[in-house]
Formats: sequence, structure tokens, C-alpha cells
Amino acid sequence: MNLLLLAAFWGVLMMFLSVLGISRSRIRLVAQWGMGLLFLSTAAEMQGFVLYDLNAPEMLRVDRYALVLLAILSGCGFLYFLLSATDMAKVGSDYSEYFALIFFVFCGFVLVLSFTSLLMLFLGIEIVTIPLYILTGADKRNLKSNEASLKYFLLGAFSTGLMLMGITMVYGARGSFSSMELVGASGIPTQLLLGGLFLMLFSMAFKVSVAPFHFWTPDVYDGAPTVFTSFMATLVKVAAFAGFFRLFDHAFTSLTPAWQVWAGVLSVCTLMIGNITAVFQQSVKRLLAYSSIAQAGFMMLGIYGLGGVAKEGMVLYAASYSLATIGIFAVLTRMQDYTLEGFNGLAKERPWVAASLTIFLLSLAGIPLTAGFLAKFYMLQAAVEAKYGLAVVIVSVLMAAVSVYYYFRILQAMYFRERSEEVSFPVFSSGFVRVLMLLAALILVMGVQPGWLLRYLYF
Amino acid sequence: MIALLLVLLPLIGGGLVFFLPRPAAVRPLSLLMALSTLCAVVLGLTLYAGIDSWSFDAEWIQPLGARFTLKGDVLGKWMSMLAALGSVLSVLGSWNTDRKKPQRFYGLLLWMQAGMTIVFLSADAFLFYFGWELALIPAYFLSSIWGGERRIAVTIKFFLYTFVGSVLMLIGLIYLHGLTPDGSFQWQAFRNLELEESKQVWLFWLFFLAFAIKVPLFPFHTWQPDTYEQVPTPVTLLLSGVMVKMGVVAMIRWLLPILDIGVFIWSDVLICLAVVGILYASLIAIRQDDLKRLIAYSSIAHMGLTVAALFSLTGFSNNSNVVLQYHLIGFQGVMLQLFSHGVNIMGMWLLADRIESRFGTRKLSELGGLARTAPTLTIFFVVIALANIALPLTNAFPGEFLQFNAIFHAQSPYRIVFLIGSGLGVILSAIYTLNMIRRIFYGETNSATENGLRFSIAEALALSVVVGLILLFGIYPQAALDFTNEYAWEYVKSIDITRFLTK
Amino acid sequence: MPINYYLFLSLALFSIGMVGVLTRRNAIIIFMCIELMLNAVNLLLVAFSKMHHLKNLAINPMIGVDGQLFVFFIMVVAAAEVSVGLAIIVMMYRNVHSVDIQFLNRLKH
Amino acid sequence: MAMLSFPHIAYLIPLLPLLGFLINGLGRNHLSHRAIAWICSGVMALAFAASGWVFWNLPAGAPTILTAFDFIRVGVLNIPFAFQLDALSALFLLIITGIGFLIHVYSSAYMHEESASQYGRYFAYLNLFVFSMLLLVMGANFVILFIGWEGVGLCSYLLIGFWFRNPAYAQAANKAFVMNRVGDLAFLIAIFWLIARTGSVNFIDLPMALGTVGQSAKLSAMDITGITILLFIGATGKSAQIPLYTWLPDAMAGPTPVSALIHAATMVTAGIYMIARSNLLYTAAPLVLTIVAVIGLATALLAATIALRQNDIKKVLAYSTVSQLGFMFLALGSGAYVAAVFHVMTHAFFKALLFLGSGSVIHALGGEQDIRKMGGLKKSLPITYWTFLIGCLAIAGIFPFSGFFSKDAILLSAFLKSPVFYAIALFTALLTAFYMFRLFILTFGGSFRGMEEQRHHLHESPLAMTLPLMLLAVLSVVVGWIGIPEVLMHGGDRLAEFLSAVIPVASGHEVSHATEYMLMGLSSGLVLLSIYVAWSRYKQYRSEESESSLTRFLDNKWYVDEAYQAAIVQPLHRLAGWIRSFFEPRILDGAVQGVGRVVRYLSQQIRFLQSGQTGNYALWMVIGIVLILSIQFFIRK
Repeated sequence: MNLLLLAAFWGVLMMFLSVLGISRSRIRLVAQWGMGLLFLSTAAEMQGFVLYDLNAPEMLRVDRYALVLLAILSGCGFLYFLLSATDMAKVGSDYSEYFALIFFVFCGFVLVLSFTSLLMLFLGIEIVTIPLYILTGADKRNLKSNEASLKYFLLGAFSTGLMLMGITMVYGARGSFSSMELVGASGIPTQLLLGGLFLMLFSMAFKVSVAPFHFWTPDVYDGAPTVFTSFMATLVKVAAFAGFFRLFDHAFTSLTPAWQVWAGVLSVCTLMIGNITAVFQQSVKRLLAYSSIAQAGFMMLGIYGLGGVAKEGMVLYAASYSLATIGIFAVLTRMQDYTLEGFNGLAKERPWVAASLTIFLLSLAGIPLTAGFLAKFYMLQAAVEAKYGLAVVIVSVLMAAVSVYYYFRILQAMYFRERSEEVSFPVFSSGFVRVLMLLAALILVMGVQPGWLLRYLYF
Repeated sequence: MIALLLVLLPLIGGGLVFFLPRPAAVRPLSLLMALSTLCAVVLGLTLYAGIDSWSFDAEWIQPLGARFTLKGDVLGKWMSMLAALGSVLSVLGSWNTDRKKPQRFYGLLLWMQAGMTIVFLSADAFLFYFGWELALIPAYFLSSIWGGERRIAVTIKFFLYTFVGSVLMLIGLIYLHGLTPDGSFQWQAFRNLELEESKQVWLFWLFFLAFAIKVPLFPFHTWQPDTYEQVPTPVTLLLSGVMVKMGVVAMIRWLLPILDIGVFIWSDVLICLAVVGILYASLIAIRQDDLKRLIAYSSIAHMGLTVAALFSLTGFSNNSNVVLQYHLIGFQGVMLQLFSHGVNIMGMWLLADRIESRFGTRKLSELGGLARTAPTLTIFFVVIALANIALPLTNAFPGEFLQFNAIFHAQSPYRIVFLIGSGLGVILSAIYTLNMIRRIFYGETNSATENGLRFSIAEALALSVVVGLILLFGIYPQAALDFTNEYAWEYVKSIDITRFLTK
Repeated sequence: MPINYYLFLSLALFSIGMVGVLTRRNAIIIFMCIELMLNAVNLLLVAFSKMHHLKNLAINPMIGVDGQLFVFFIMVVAAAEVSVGLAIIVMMYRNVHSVDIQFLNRLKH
Repeated sequence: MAMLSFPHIAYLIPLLPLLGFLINGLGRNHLSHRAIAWICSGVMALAFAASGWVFWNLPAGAPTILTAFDFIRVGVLNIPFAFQLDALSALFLLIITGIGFLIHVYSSAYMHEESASQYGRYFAYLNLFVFSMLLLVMGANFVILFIGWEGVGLCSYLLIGFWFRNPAYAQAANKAFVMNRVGDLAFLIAIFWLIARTGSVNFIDLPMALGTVGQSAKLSAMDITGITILLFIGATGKSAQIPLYTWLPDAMAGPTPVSALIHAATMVTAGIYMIARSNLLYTAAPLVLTIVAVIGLATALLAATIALRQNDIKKVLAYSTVSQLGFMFLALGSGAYVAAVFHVMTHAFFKALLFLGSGSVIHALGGEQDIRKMGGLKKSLPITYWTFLIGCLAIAGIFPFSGFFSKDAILLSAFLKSPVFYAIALFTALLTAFYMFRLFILTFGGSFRGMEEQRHHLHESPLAMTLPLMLLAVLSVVVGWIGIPEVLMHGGDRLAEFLSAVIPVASGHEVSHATEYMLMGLSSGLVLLSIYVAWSRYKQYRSEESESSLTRFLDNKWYVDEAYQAAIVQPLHRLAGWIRSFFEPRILDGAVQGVGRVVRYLSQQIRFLQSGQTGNYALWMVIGIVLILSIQFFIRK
């Protein structure tokens, strides 16, 4: 709950800062401090230090799962600010508003992660998405940015409609919005309930860009300003998934047989479309967009498998995927040329950046020693026991092999090719590089000792 | 303690070398590291031979139940010795060749060794998989940064091919892990599963593909010649000398004892594959003009024989001591050949590298007459090449001799066919080896070869070590056999599937 | 009056909205269709809340109120969306002098 | 005292040549010609002395087994690195070291033109060969025998290709090794079979395996037949019998002394030795014996016919060797192992003599080997002339030269086996006499047909070469007298009784003395006749003889090489080429690459789903929804 209060407060604060018209560097500092504070407060809450205990268990309940994920999100958000806050200035003039919106999004995260009522879920999702529409279109002069935001908005609103219809049907069948009372609901579910369930499944699938509801993703990620793409592709997606998982883990356990297979089917479709389409991409930004779809496919395995292992996997995946993707996007933002050729010969001139990028890519590809491997490992383990699990798992590892192919194209560009004359690499400040290496180190540590993170799930 | 040392020395040493400021000190330091690992092995074999000094166990990833367990059984000791030897040889062999960024090169090389050592020693499936990949990643970078002109396409093929195999194995591991009562990855836990036939039949393939690709076995070998052709030779040396053995070791430790029924059901198919592979690879080698590719194919053929022998060991002994005795004979052959082939092929690569770097070509058709201009090279080459085709009094002879016995005793209706088929390999190997010798060393010299080559001390040292081992295990193989005998006996008893009948 | 009538009506409205989204090219109209979907939801919610309220009147008179509450939230959120959405559309119009979504194809493949 | 040091001296026999090999191999760049020659011949002389000592002090009765160390001991399988000394091996030791010594001496002069390092290399190989040959005959079990077997094969490969700059020679060397490998494979399989059944490869365990000593036999009749056939195939490789004989004539590419030592006296007789060693097995497999006899006879005849038309002096000798080896196998096949060994012995001497003689001729003519360009050498090379004549008489089997006795023994055994065999064998013997004297007359008789400057350089060879010639000449006369048949002299057949410990005297059905006399007379008479024919035909030889289809057929050696090329080598080569250039890259690797290509193609196509049209996106979503819901609610249930 600490995070909710602080985030709301800081969002308002940032808005006022813009009015006061103080220098950008100050604004940035405030934002970064704020985000750091969010992280610390969440960490403190884990140790039992609560600023204000909102006693509404039928609306929100902040359990360990929510706390750990919030800590991860705010931590990643902090690193994200450290790396990319300066780049936001390039997007447009409303510097501090961007921060404000991001803080508001964090408020949404809290709701999404700790809801016990479908109402809160709905509100949370909306609080997360509406600022994103704005951020996507933040680059006003840029047609691509406009187009992206409009597409995102239309489709987003559409899926909101679906979700509401789903919630309503569930409500009609159950007579309550609580996502807890549905636990262990026995007996044959009425068609109404099932229909509502499926509509919610679809709309959540849309939010986390699972095929065939993923079509907005590449365009939006591609069109939005890269800094914000990085935010959407990582934290937002992770949070949405966490909510997705929370909903289906709590709410519909008794209906599992009805939807589980579909979750499997969706994840297989997502893996195939995401990975296979990514192979052909030339622009790294768009490639990452597709790769994020592919990763969503893998996270979907967690929802397909459910259970404790899946929960841990979700946490691990949230951390590893966010860290790696934030790092890559942070570098990508500063590159002149977003195509693969733009990365040619990076290793020679910026060895440390290239080295950390390598670790990020390896992690995304799921190579051992990196957190990405363990995350995928957990997901596979969760899925393999489920119905038809083996087939799904085999497809997914084959697709993982495909993903290795396109991730390694970036590696090859960086290490094995010569820089083309016209492109010149940006100068990375030593601080930036250090943070980047910190991310890489975190990924490696989690890859060897995930226990240090996971043990916070249990007390 | 020793086991941990064997993993840590190259790991840390690799790190040191990797971040070494001055290139000048790189080779001595990495040689020192490799040598110290070798010394550690030797110590482990002599003074601290006890199992407690060879086993290490620590909590690792509790949520998964994965532990950091190293257990140096005789197989592990034997192969980690090969790994240490391999890195020593590859450092020595590349002593005089200059590379850009030598720190990175040798650092990665040592890490590769660390990975392979983990594979050889780990008694925990998860750790095993870790090492399996840890050995692969440095190999990939080594190959793609320092390799030949077609390196990028070739190495990605190599990486993807092996990666697909290993992820399939990963699924198998996860599945078994799910079946274990205490949710552990320990070898013993897997071993105790005693799965029913219906499961083993398909589980087998998940593991087998990974190993078969690594070995590589006949239809899955196409990555190998390209890779060996493109990869810098010190790496090839480790790849073919040691890494390839990972596949066989994995079969020995993770396939036969755990999925023994599955193995037995498919053994005919597998031996058949292996034998076809022997003939197939040998035939290609006969028509091969590229020295490196030729060696690569010969290696495929020889590993094929080893695998065929290995899979001939499965079956029902009905507790008859005699059958087990013959399985013992065959398995001893496999153990011996694992080491011998490693040594021989490493020697071959050392020489191939020297020839290429000196005369600027790998094409047999562009060489010739070296016997007159480079007698020392000739002697080394002929000795090692003949050892490679298992001439008596060289180290490969006892190994292959015993392996043929194993095939002869395979519990398969086609064992005579298998025996003759693999035997024809002996003839074909003679053909291609002699052709190779004839075309490189005999005949008239040409502009390239008329001024011969001489070896630096380091190279001469490396080669003498190889030849020394060839003669040692050729004339007195009993030394090796005694070392492995007890383990082998326990092993053949453990993979006997008669116990399933009695259940 | 049985609940099914409401159900069918609002589902019909919802579907009409959906079809509109699929068929129309004008961003504004599409957005209105979405609004139509939302309102269909509102209608259904109110109907359901009434139903549950009547059903459990004896046990707990408060049951079903939350449905009505939800409607207000939906309206608020919809309003928020409208404000943002219209802003985006206007921005679009400034740049390309059209709100036809078929011209939105710079981003593809 | 003597017995005490017996093992040490026995060990010395193989170790001495090994020592020589090491010294020359390592020091070949530093030693002078003289030093090299002395060292090698010295170690050979010592080895000969040692073997002589062993021969005389050979403990009677059971063979002496000297176990050096365990070579391979796994479970039931125990293969000691052990030597077996009995009559048979002792006899071979004498032959090998003796002839080996002479040929070393001969070579020291013959190879003198070579540079010091080549000279050293040559002698190193030669010593290594002797070492392996000694391993072969001293080995106490099949594996050690096989080690020597492969070793001599290797040395023969190295020595045939000694002048490696000539590609043809190198090719011949390869051919020899590969054809031997074919035989070796059969040999190996035989060993595996033996191991599989008896778990032992020691010679002394053979009786037990056969169950002759009390307990039941471990080997079934089937086993014995299989093993013996495989062993025999191995022998055909090493001893140049049909179908694996074609390497031997090509092997003449090596230096002449090598041909004398390896391809006439010692290595090629290894097959006979091996079969004689395992005579117990063969006696138990009558069918196989017949096969051996038939093959031997066929080879003898075939080679003899080819030899009729050869013009290269060494080729003639080579084919005659093949033919003589055929005789030996005939003897083995007829169960007369002693006769075979006897002929091995005599043949070793007179064939070595002939080869060395031809070497001296070639030496004198500066490398000329074509007998059509020789003739009239009697005056200029008297010693060579006389010794060569003795050799020819010996091989033709004229009383009292050694060849007479051994060949007579073989003919007799053939006669006992079947008159038909006898007839063919006799005919072959006549052919032998004919072509040998054709060779002799063309070389020494008539007038010189070579070039002028050759005529001027004609000279008798140095003492180092002629001395061995003379010694061998003497030996090839007298050595036959240790096996005088019963009829001519009571107890004259000392060889048989000497070998009786190893080779039990076959209590075959005896023939009456009258028949035996008759056979001897017949053969001798006909041989003399054929010599006369040869003499009368070739004494005034001018130029090419008449061509006919038959002669052309013989000139081309029955087209056997061509047949092998067409039937085996070419198809294999083509198959390999097809695999290498089509199957591997297209099919196997093609499949692998194909997967990649498919993925890339799919990716290219699937991309277009991303049309950029918001409407389409919504449509896809709705399609997904409708699909899933309808399946869920109407199909699944």
C-alpha cells in the first residue's frame, strides 16, 4: 500500500513541478529519487513497515506475491529511470508530465497486482492503459507516434469493452465482483459464467499481447517513442501478466479444465507467431516488439500450468525479462540506426556495452547462467505436468531455438561484423555503462542463485 | 575437494586470463592454469584418490531441488584428465600462433574446459545441463570470432543444432525431475525411478537426440565437418578431443543406467545407425580433399564404433556371469577408446594446424613430397595417423579390439552383420589414412612444400606427449584397464536389465 | 420480466457495436461504436444488479448495489477515455487532415 | 645354468633388432653408412646366434611359455604378452634371423648409393621388420601373432614405398597394405569368434578348446569351420593367395633385398606358419582343408601360367613365389603340415638366393629389369651365374637340390589327397621348371641384348653381395637333406620328428615304396624334359615371341587387376563420390538447412498478417473470439 500512496503523491508532485518550471535536471533527479523511494518503501513493507493500512480486503489485498512483484516493478522502474530518464527529454517538451504519467501508471500496477474485486482489476487496467495512450502519442509531430497511439487507443478501448462484458457476465452468474469467492466454486458452471470467463481471458490476452490479440503490439511498440516502448514492453506487460495470473490463479481454479487447454493453445500460437515473425525483421526495435510477443507466449505457459512453480516462474520471468529488455531498449534508444546494421562492430568500440547487451540477449534467448534460462525453465516445468503439457512444451522449446537465431543475429552484428562507415556510435556516459553492467550482473546472479529472489515469496 | 578444484581452477583462471591487461603474459598464465588443472587431476589420481576428495555437494537452487553435486567416479576422473590434457595441448599447440585479443581467446578456452569438466563430474542433472551449455557458449564465441571465412553461418548452424538437442534433453530432465518423489535432480534419484517401459520408449529419444548430435552420430553429424573446418584449431582440438566425448559420457552416465529398457528396445536401431555412420563417414573421407574435413569424418567413423560398442552392452544377462564378463570386456574397450581417440585426434589436429599454417593450404592435392623435406613431421604424422586407425601396439588397438568383442556379443539377431559392417570400417579407414599420407608426404614436392617445416619446442613437446601416450597405452593398455576395471564391472552389472524381469 | 430479455438486448447492442468497430472507417464513429458496447454493458449490469437484489432481498438488501456502483465507474472511465481518445484523434487530424483509419498504415509488417 | 638363462636369451632375439631399429631410427642423421651397416648387421648376427643357441637348448616336450607382462586382462579374457618357444617357432627363428642377417649384409652394399639418412631409414625399417616377424613367430597367442602380423604388414608397406617419390611405388605400397587389411579383418573376426567361444587365444589352450584333453569341446564343428575359414582368408592376404594375391607382384617396387627377405623368404610365409600353428583346428575341419588345398593349387597354377610370359626379372620371381606359396597351401590342405613347413624352409633359401641373384644382375645393369634386354651375362657375372643356376635347379626340383625333397613331399601328399590334385600339381611343377629356365637362359645365356654403355659397365658385384649368394647357394643345396623321405634313407626325415611335438605325425594311409619311386621318377623325368624344352626354345632368343589370344591373356595376367578395378574399386569410388558430392550436402545437410529455409519463408509470409489496418486487427481478434467460443460451447462439451 506504501507504493500506492507514494506513487499517487509523486505523480501529483511531478505535475506541479512542471508548472513551477524548474530545470530538467532537477525534475529528473526528483523523479529518480521518487522511484527509488517507491522501491525502498515496498522493500520496507515486505519487512512489515506499512505507512497506511487501507482496510478493504474485499477490494485490495497486498499479499507477498503482490509485494514481491511490486518490488521488482519499482526496482526495474528505478533502473529504467537511471538509464533512460535523460532520453525522455528528447521526446517532447512536457518533460515532467511524462514522469507524472509513469507514476500514475504505477498506481495502476498496485491495483492490478493486489485486486480482490474485479472492479479493482478493471480500474487498475484502465489506470495503466490510459496514460499509455498519451505516452505512445507523446511525440506529437511524429506521424508514426500518432498512428500508434490511435491504434492503441481504439483497440485498447475495444478490449476494455470485452473485459467489461466479461466482468458483467461473471457478475450475472455469481452476483458479486469478488475474485475470491469464485475459488472452489463447484458444480457445472453456467454458460454465462464461462462466457464471461472467456471474454476476460481474451481481454487480458489483449493486454499482454497474446496471439491472436497481439496485432496492436508491433505497431504500437514500433511507433511509440523508444523510451516509452521500453516502459510498455517491460513493466506494463509484466504487471498485466501478474494481474492475469492473479485473476486466473485465484478466480477460476475450479473452471480450470474448461480454459486451461485454451491457454495452452494461445501460448503455442503466440510462441509461433512471435518467434517466426521476428526472424525476418530488420529493425531491432520491431524485432524486440515481436520478441516481446514471443516472451509473452512463454509467460502464458505459466498461466497454462498455474500452481506454485508457475508463480515462482512468473516472478523470475518478470525480473529477468524486464531487466534484460530495459537494458536493450536503453541502448537502442541512443543508437542512431535502429536496423541490425546499426549494431555492426559495436563490440570493438563499446566493448562493455556490447558485453552487457550480450548478456541481456542470452538471457532473453534462455541460455543457462542467465536468469532468462531459469525463468523459462520454471515455465516449462509448470507446463509439463498440465494436460497435453508435453506437446506444448516441445513446441515451445523448439520456438526457443528459433528465438536463439534472431537474438544471435544481433550478437553477430555486434561481434563478428565490421562497422559501416556512415553510422557512428553514441557516447555512453560512464554512469550509464555502470548501470547497464549492474543490470547484467543482476541477471547473472539471478541466473545462478534465483533463491535469493524467490525466498521473498514465502515466509 | 579435488573435484571442486578441477571446476574452479579453469573457471577462475579463465577469468584472470580474460581480464589480463598485457597480452604477453596470456599464454604463460593460461598454460600455468591448464597445467595446474592437470596436476590437480594427477594428485587426485594418486594421493587423494579417495571418493570423498572427489565428491562435492552443496545446496544450490532449493526451490528447484537442484544441488551443486560433483562426484568423480572413475569415468569422471578419466575424462576430466582428458579435458585437462586437452587444454594443455591446445595451449601448447597454439603457442606460436598470434591472435588478436589473446586474453579473450584463452579465457574462453579455459571456461570451455570448466564447462566440460562439470559435465564429466556432475552427479546432478541440472548441473549437468548447466555444464553442457557452459561448454557450448564459449565454443560458439571462439569459433565465430576467430574462425575461418565462413564462420558465422557455420557456427550458428552448429550452435542451433546442438541447442535444439540440448533443449529436448532439458524437457526430458524436467519430466524425470517431476517424477522423482523428492523433486530432486540427483543422478541417484533418477536412477531409482525404474520407469515403466511405455515411458522409457519415448523419453529415450529426448535424451538420445541431444547426445547423438553431440557425438555426432550418423544422420545428425552434418554440423561437424563444417565446424571443424572453420573453427580455429586449438578449439577444434578441444571440440573433437574432449567435447565430442561429452556425448558418449552422457550416454554412459545419463542414458544407459536410467533409461535402460528404452535403450535396449532401440539398441538395434542405434547400433545400425552407428555402423552405417562408420561406413558412410569412411566413404566420404576416402574422397575428401580437405585435410581438416577428412579428419572430421574419420572422427565421426571412430566415435560411431564406440557408440555401437556401447549400445551392444545392453540386454538381459539373466544373471549369467559369463555374459556380464563379456559386457565388461566391451565396456572396458569403450572406456579405453574414449581416452585413446581423444589423444589421437588431438594429435591429428595439432599436425593439421601446423601443416595449414606453414603451407597455407589444407588441400591434399596441393601438398606432397613432405616426407623428404619434413621428415620429423612425417614421423609424427604417420605414427599418429596409424594410431588413429588402430594399428597394434598403438593405443587405439586394444580399445577397438575390445569394442569389436562387445559388438560380437550384442544381444541382437543382426550382430554378425554389425560386426562385419563395422569391420569394413577398419579396411576403409586404412584406405583413407594411407591415401592421406601418400598425398601429403609421398610423391614430388611442389613450390609450397619444398622447404619443409620445423617444430618449435612447445609443439614438439605437445606432440611428444601425444606419441608417448599412444605408445604407453598401446604397449601396456593394462595400466588403463586396471584403473577402470572395478568401475566397469559395477557399471555393466548396473545396466543389466534382468532386474526388470525379476520384478 | 425475465432477465433473458435484458441479456439478449444488451448482447445485441454489444454485437452491433462490435460490428460497427469492424466495419466503419471513421475513427470517431468507431469510437462511438465502442461507447455503444460500453453502454450495452452498463445496461446489462444494471439489469443483473436488480435481479440479484430482488433475489436476495430477504437475506441481504445490500446485494446487487455494487452492480449499480460499477456502472458509475464505467461511466467515469469512459469519460476519461473519451477525453484522451478525442485528443488523440484531434492530434491525428492536425497532422493528416483525416480521421480515416485506413490511412493509418505507416506501421506494418 | 643354461636353462636359467634361457628366457633372457630368448628375449634378446626380438629385442636386438628392436634396438637396431631405435639406434638407426633416431640416429640416422648422425651415423655414417659404415656405422649403420655394422650396427644393423651386427644386431642381426647376434640375434642369429641367440636363436641358434635357443634352437639347440630347446627343452624337449612341452613348449616353453615366456610371459613378459599382461597385455590385456579383462574379466575372463586374458591375453598375456607372451612368447612360445617350441620346435616350430625355433625353426622359423633360425630361418628369419639367418636369412635376415645375410640380406642385411647384402643390402649394406646394394643400397650404398642412398644418402646416409635414407640408408639409415632403410635399415631401420629392415630391423623393425625383423622385430615384427620375430614377434609373429614367437607369439604365444593369436593376438601377439596378430601384432607381429600387422607389424610386418606395416614394414612391408614402408619398404615397398621406400622410393616414395615415384607415385606408382607409393600406390603399390598402399595396395599391399589395404589388401592385407582385408585379410586381417577376417583374421580379427576369427580371433573374436575364438574368444567368444573359449575365452582364450593362447595356442596351448587349443587342445582344451577342442576337447581332446578329457573334457567336452568348447568349439562346435560349426565354430571350427568358421574360425578356420576366416583364419585361412587372413592367410590368403598375407601369403598372397587367390583372391588376395595381386599385391605381391606390385610389391616388387621395393628394393630387391626387401623382395628377397619380405616377399619371398619370410613375411609371405606367415600364413603358412599361422595355419601350421593352428593345425589342430584345421585337422578338425576336413572341409576347410580341402578348400585350402584347392585354393593353393589354383593359385599355384594361375601364378605359374602368368609367370610364363613375364619379362621383368623380379615379376617372374614374384609370380613364382606366389606359385610356390600355392604349393605350400596345397601341402597344408593335404594335411601334410610338415611338408609345408619344409617347403617354406627350402623355398626361403633358394628364393632368397634367386632374388639376391637378380638383384646383383640389376645392380650390374644399372637398374635394368627387363630380361629381353639382358643375356650373355655368364662371362661378366660368373658367381651370380652359378649361384643363380643352383637356385633354378633347386626350385625346379632336381635331385639332390633342396627343392626336390620338399616339392616331392608335397606332391606325395597331394597324391594321397587325390590323384587329380597330384596331376595338376605336377603340371604346375613342370611349368615352374619351364619359366625358371626361360628366365635363366634369357638372362645369362645367348648374347647381350642391352645398350652399349651397359655392356661396358658390366661387372661382378662386391663381396658383400656375392658372399651371401654363395652361402645361400650352398644352403639351398644341403638344406633339403634334413627331410629325406623314408624310402631313400631310413630315418632321413629328421624334420618331421623334430616337429612332431608341435605337429603330430599324421597316421595317413601309406603308399607302397614302388608307387613312391614311380612318382619321384615321373616328376624328375618330366622336369628335366621341360627344362630341355625351355633351353631349346630360348637358347637363340632374338626378339618378341609370337602373339596369340592366349599369350595376350597371360600377358595381362588373366585381367585380374582389371576385374578387381571394375568390380570393387570403381563402384566403391563412385559411391563415395556420390555420397560426398550429393547425398551429404543435398539430402542430409539439405534437410537441416531446409528447416531454416522453411522458417525464414514462413516468417516472410506471416509478416503480412500485420497489415497495418486497424480494422483487420480488430477483425482477427473477433475471429479468434468467435472461433474459440464456438468450439468451446458447440463442439467441446
